[in-house]
Amino acid sequence: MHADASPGASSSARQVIDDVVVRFAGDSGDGMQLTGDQFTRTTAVHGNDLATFPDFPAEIRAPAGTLAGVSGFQIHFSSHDVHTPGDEPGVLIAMNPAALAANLRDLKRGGLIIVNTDKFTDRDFEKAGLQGNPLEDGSLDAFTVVPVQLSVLTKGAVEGLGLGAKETDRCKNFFALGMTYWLFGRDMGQTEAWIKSKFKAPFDDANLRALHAGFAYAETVELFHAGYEIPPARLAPGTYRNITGNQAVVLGLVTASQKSGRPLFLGAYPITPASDILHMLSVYKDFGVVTFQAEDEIAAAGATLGAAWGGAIAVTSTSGPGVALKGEALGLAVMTELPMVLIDVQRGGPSTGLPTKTEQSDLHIALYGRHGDAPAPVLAARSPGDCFDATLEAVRIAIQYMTPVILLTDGYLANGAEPWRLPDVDAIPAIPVHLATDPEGFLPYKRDPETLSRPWALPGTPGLEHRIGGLEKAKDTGNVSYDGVNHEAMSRLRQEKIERIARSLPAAEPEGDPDGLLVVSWGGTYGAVHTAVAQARKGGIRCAHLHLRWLNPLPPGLAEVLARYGQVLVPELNMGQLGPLLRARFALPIQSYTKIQGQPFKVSELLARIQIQASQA
Amino acid sequence: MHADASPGASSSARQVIDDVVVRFAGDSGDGMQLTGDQFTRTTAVHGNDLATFPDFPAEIRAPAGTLAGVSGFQIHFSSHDVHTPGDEPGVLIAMNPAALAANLRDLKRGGLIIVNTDKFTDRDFEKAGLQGNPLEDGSLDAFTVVPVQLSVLTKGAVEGLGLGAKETDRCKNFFALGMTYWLFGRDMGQTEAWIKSKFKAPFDDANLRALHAGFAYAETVELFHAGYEIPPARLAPGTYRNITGNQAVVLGLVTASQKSGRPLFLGAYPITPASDILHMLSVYKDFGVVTFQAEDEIAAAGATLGAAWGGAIAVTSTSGPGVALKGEALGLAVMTELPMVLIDVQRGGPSTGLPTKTEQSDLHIALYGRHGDAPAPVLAARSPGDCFDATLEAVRIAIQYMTPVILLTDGYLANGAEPWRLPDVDAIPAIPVHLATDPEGFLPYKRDPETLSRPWALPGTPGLEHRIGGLEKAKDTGNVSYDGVNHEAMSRLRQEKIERIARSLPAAEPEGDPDGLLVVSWGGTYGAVHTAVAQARKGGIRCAHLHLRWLNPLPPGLAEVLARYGQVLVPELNMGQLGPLLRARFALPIQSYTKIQGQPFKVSELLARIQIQASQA
Amino acid sequence: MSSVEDTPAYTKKDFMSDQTIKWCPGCGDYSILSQVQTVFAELGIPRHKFAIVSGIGCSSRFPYYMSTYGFHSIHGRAPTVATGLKLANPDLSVWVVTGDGDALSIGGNHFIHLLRRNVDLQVLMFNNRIYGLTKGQYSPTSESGKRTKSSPMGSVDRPFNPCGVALGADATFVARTVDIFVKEQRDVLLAAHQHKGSSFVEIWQNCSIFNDGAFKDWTEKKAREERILFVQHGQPLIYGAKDAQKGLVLQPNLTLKVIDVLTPEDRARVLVHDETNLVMATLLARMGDETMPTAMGVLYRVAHPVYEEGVHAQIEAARSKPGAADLKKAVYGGNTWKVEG
Amino acid sequence: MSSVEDTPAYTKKDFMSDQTIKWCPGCGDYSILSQVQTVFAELGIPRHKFAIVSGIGCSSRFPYYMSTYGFHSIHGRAPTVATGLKLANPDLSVWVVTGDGDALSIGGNHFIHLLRRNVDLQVLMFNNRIYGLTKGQYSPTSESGKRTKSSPMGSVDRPFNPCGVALGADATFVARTVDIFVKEQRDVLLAAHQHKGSSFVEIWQNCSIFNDGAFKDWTEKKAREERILFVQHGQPLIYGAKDAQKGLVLQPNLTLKVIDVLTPEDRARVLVHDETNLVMATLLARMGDETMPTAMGVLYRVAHPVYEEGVHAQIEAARSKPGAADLKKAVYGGNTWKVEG
Ligand SMILES: Cc1ncc(C[n+]2csc(CCOP(=O)(O)OP(=O)(O)O)c2C)c(N)n1
Ligand SMILES: Cc1ncc(C[n+]2csc(CCOP(=O)(O)OP(=O)(O)O)c2C)c(N)n1
Ligand code: SF4
Ligand code: SF4
Ligand SMILES: [Mg+2]
Ligand SMILES: [Mg+2]
Repeated sequence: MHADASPGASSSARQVIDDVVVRFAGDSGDGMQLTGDQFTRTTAVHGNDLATFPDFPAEIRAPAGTLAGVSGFQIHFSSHDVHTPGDEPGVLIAMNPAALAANLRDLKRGGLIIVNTDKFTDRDFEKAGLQGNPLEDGSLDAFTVVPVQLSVLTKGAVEGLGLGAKETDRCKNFFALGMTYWLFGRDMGQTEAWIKSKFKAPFDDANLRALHAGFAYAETVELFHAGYEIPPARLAPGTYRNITGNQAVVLGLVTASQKSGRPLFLGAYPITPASDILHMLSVYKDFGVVTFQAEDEIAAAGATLGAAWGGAIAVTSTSGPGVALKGEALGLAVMTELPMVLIDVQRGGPSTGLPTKTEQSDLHIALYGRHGDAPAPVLAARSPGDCFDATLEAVRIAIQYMTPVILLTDGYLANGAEPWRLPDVDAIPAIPVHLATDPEGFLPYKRDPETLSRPWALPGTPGLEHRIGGLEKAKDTGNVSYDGVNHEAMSRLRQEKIERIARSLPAAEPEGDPDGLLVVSWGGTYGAVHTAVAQARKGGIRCAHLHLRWLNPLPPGLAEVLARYGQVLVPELNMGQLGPLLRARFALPIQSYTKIQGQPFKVSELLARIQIQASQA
Repeated sequence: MHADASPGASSSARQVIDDVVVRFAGDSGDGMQLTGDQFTRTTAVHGNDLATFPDFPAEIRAPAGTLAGVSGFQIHFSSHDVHTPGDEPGVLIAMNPAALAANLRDLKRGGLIIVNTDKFTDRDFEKAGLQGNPLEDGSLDAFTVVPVQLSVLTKGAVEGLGLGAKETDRCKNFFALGMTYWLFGRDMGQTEAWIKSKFKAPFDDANLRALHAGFAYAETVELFHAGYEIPPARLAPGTYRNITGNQAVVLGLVTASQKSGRPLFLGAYPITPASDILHMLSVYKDFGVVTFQAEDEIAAAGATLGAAWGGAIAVTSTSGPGVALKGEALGLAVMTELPMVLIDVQRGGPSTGLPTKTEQSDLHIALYGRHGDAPAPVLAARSPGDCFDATLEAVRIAIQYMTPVILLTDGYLANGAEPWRLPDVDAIPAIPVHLATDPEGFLPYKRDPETLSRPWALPGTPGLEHRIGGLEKAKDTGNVSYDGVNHEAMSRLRQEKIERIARSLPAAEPEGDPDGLLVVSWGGTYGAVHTAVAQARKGGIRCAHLHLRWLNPLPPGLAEVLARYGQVLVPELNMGQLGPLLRARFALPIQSYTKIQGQPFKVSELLARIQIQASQA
Repeated sequence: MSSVEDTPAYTKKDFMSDQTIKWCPGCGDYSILSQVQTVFAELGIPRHKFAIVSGIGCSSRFPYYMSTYGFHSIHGRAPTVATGLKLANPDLSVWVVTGDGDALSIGGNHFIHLLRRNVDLQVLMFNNRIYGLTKGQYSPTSESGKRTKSSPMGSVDRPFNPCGVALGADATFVARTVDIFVKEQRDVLLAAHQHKGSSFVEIWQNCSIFNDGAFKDWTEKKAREERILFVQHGQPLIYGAKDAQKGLVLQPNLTLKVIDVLTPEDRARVLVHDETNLVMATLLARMGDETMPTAMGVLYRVAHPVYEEGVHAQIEAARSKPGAADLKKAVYGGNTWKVEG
Repeated sequence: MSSVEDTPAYTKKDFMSDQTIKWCPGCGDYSILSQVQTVFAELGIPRHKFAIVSGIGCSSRFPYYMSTYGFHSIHGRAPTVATGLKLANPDLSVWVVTGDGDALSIGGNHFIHLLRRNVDLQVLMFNNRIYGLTKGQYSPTSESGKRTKSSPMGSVDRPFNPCGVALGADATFVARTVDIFVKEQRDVLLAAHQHKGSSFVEIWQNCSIFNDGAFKDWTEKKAREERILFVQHGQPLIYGAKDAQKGLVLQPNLTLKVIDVLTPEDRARVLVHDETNLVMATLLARMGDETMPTAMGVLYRVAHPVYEEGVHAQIEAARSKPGAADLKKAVYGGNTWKVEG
């Protein structure tokens, strides 16, 4: 059952439901991300499974009250497994008419809308581009609307603390948060502690008062027909934290450095939505982490390669146009066979595109965005928490195979959060590093017979002096060679080395039915596809889900798996990039299902597509 | 019959043969490119069909006498059609031991070798990395060797002109050329005129004397067992010139500018082998051509886009790593829908790779080297002369569809030459340009219903003031739009626009048998594949050849053509780029045949592969 | 350029576009926009002859708010697009709008090459000493030790002096002004426009969100007199309140010193601004430590050939040769032969 | 750095690699190579602690010919690779070898940012005023009007003054020398090595194939005395033959003038070189028209914090805090909760 806010129960009796989607929406200045974050933490501590999806404008502060300025934060929480931030919010907290107008079309019919009526003036309607008051024109008839004089009530709550008018009004998001806590019967301790730690007097007090006043108001005036109770989910036992994809990447990098015993170097130039990796990593200096804010993405990549040569776990992170600038350095990394990791937090393209929106449209450039034949491994993370594991894996492969590795995440994973069961840090296996030290028989391009990787020989090592560069290398010696036959041999060796990575990858293993329709996903769409396939199977459709972590090389056994199913569907948040690739590799009639709206798939969209596909079988 | 220099005929009786491959090889300082060029011109005037292939080292002047310093020039000429520079030279002129050693493995068994014995000293053998004198150790037994004291003889010829020792020795390539002219019974008038126009006294005289002395020496001392006669080919009637691919590109650009009435702008940064486009175009200032030598490839691309906005036929040319640097600007051109052409003269990759060698390995980056979904048309020229037509076509499509276009040539086409039947310049159709001028109803992103292209509205036009940029555009207005649904609509429009180009392309039309094996080629391998298929058919194999000019979009009817053949083979000078693409598109079991040795395909290699393939049918 | 008669009498409003402005409240970009609109209305150039090219950044949103031609291009690359445009159509009045990150971080190379070439256009660099659009990382003009999201312990980088970089790159016009200095900014914009060649204008700009008050020690009413020296060609380098004037004198060790200007003798010792002297400009550009005022106005201005004029002069020279631009001749080349049918 | 005892006594030969040198006969690169090999042997640094990073160009082939660690990277990007390397291992002696095209054309931005940051390494820029490797196009240091393959009517670009660009970018060490000036080059290389921070050395280098004799008006035996001024900190700016000495004096209009130095009074008027003064360095860097000599030697040298030291100091400070580098704490973060089995 979903939170449809059907009238009935009194405020004292809580209705038990198992799944809710709440969206907070307001101006960029209204603190919606912060409010959402607090609600998320409290929900996590309550023991629900959850997923979140922040959605904010490209402008720093778009004009107040306009559609362009609306910032949103969606949370899906449940007493069962959650894999997506939810298709349609059942509850919308709208801080002004623009927030209402921008989000209404997503709202579930019958859903609950809390609006701040203090912002429902003619001037506000005009700014939001509305003809009249939506509260009065019948356009909200399909919903349950709870009008609240948020500003006035907040003012009352914080009166006497000596706050100015602006400062007072800034507290209203806590009033709204308090109301929402009441609605879901939540303990406010976590947020109280956070406010105390975060704000100085008198703002700590003011925010606490607003929070409590909101909670009390909801209870006292019987604002809602019902309060809800979403019992904790049966998560696997363990210690949990909430984590976003960017956080998980950062922790993965720090862990990789510790587990390999090599210092971590990040070369980056700020760009949305990858910047937070640079920000968050720069606080881990106590781990010996060097973060280098370069003059541009080319310099970031060049410095990263230099650091790799120098023996660091060398990483560069970027998004969008930044990716286009790193191709030349990656090509040099391919030729010099040095280990580095490029983390591409994909965003809406092409060109500057939609900087704050999510997309999966960089698979092509990751695979093919270098001149000449320059093969490099590519993998993608599937959920915020999985970014941790994927990062560790990327570093491990880079070092083991002496190659640049491209790790794809996306805006949705980067900023979205989910509860993450903490790994046993001590149990994470070491990342073996074999530095060349013995001059006896040393050749810079002599290969390990198993992995075909060349030795990692750091400048500063006595007796291993050698020269590398971007010109074609002679086999073994690594000297410059213009010989055509050698070029062919080296090209095929570079290719073969990347293909050999597949040997250590787990075989492709679909979940679900052994025949029927196979839905193949990669990257951040994992959760939505997983959920849609599960629902489809419940609904009697024979189907299965195969999620690809590795895009290059593809996992072993994939050919057999794909051939086993009557139909293969590849949903992607792009114009179709993996689908054609699989067709190219396996010459099977694989179908693509694509969406490019800067938003993740909805489970319902996928389900509908699966149903259509299955009916055509 | 080929020029196997079988003994027999006296010097006065010329043996008539129909096909010869000659290679001149010497030190970078020996003037081999110049010698080859002169021989080519004379051969062309004689009326043979021909193709040439220069092959020079990456160093400006590698150490004299070493293998690294060998510069070669190959010419294939014939009394019938010629489509490749030839597999195996039948005649080698080797100016020193290194030139002999470097080229011997390519030589046809039984072929003729002219060597400069003055350079066959122990020191020369050492520099060339030889153990002893190849003239004496039996390693040349399979060939007819003609030893000549080139330096001594040249010295004798130019004595008394007051030249220094170094200057004297520099004339020896003309002595060698004179001998070669005698060998093939050629008129030296063309070269004599050229020497007179090019050199000042006393060097004109010296070179003329060397030339004549070489000719006379060959005749007088009965140097060769036979002189040869290769009768003119039956070329289509018309006026011909010799042309290299880079020359043809340049003339195509000048012509496109004249035919469109728009000024030509080339933004470029020097890089081998594309630099000559910049060089050669910079002399056409009288056509109003602006060549801009930018500070790097990014600036070249940016300036090109700016010039496109300003109304120029805007072109940027590059190779290798330069291509990797242009992706971001191309992405912006895709988003702003401005017409520009990127000419990529492909060279051996990845990274710095093999700068002076040829390859077809940039198809991937041309198609997919931009972040996000950024479709752009891609076409490739198939022969030096065809670079002219391909260039005109690239410009035409760029303007008609308001899109960046990528034209692929390669090092082989760029520097190789062939006789080119001159087009009737007046009859070349105009390139229609429709500049927006009417403010009434003007919208920067309103599309032509047929081509889906937006108007070209130049700054400076009264009343059309508007803003463009890299953020996603709203339909019609071109205003910035963050709307997801609009993004999807625009992404699909951009894709659809490129696909519509196919409407105006000729349908895929194989040459040869209607079933059996289809060999599909693209770009500079045209000639070799054409020849190999023709030979295979003569040899009784059922097969056909389909050459693709357009790689994106693919030509209409391709699906049907591919499906019609039992087997499809795609030979490429890369690790396999078009082959997989066709599999991806058509889900057919298409096979790749790849070579990555910095050299074109030999006809014999292709023929052998076709035979194997056919035997498996 | 078209004749004066063609040019309508504009007001500032004619240069306002219909797009909602999306800068933060209090952003210094607003006042620069207002000045530019005002100045454009005065230049006597028809609106359709203006082209504004920007890179990426808050500042680079500028073209959207001007009712002229505008190109919001790629981060750091505006100088390249502008160069191509100006080469294609020298008749346009081209203005590059950029930020400290856009021009000096990713775009540093194009910036110095533009100035070196001396393409006739204006570069307005909004220097807020921060990356605004990406939410507050330090920029190449941020002071050392600055704590930002990407430099939690303070940045280790030394900042560029933008005018110093421009002078090093042989700029022919270098000026500095401030977002809120209405009159002085106007003068500088007019002078930049008049200069033939690349005019570089550094405009101090307050980022009210991520670097609020970065310039307030100079720009607050009181501080202005004490810490700002408005330079003028041929005028002595004097600043300060009427009753407490100070002047700059050159010391034998080639450094500047501040003196109180009390007597005519004092006045006579004060250096006189020579905007054509590179050393003078270097001295002025680099003042700014605690003891010295900051120089505002046109620091450097010299005449040099203009790039696109040189390019087009060669074209004209080539065109005027007999037999020029004969397409048939070009295509046929020097060596042809006939094959008879 | 390792202690002196560890360091073997080297000769020049110890720094020669086994690779065949592929520069043209007569190329100035040979003599620079020879000098660098000689100087490296004297520095007391073990061979394996040297790393040479280059871009692309004839000059950038340099690392192959040195028996140290070497990285022949990408065109223009050597400063970035070197910065990453030095940050990863500050213990290395890092040398960037680059050309006028590599450093100042495509690599201009990294070049100025390297100097700004003041990473402790040496940049040797071989300035042959041409693109050698790509066979002779004009470079950003070619004189205006230069006719090359890409500028058949003469180039329209104005050249950079490399030392001027470096000074504009706040370089802390700027020097100039010539390929064939054996002793002076050696002194400059040693000084560059000793300087803590980024040392920029412009080395005039003859390209015997594409720009032969570009510097011969200065470097030919006779011209040297007349047209070259070797500067030395604390010494008067005097040059010329013993019997015809000339000196530089500063004029009131902030320009330099050449005077004959005949008397002690003349001598007293001559400017004394102060390598810590930016204005002095600017004056010296930019001399070179017909009437003035060209300055050689260390034009500028000032002490400034070194980038990688600042970076690692922050790391050390962070490490020394109690509870530092606790991986479990980092991974767990502040807000965790338990789910019981
Ligand atoms: C290639 C590329 N790299 C990075 C970015 C992200 N980015 C956008 S603006 C900006 C910096 C803006 O700083 P500045 O130029 O000072 O402009 P401001 O916002 O301060 O006005 C960055 C890093 C981008 N858009 N493109
Ligand atoms: C990205 C890229 N662009 C262009 C080139 C071609 N290229 C190689 S070296 C060079 C210029 C070299 O000039 P310079 O740095 O002065 O070195 P020199 O050869 O004169 O020593 C160019 C343009 C390249 N290798 N890579
Ligand atoms: S972030 Fe700063 S620079 Fe950007 S719009 Fe806001 S105040 Fe202006
Ligand atoms: S081309 Fe010039 S710089 Fe290059 S190796 Fe030859 S002489 Fe030296
Ligand atoms: Mg800024
Ligand atoms: Mg050079």
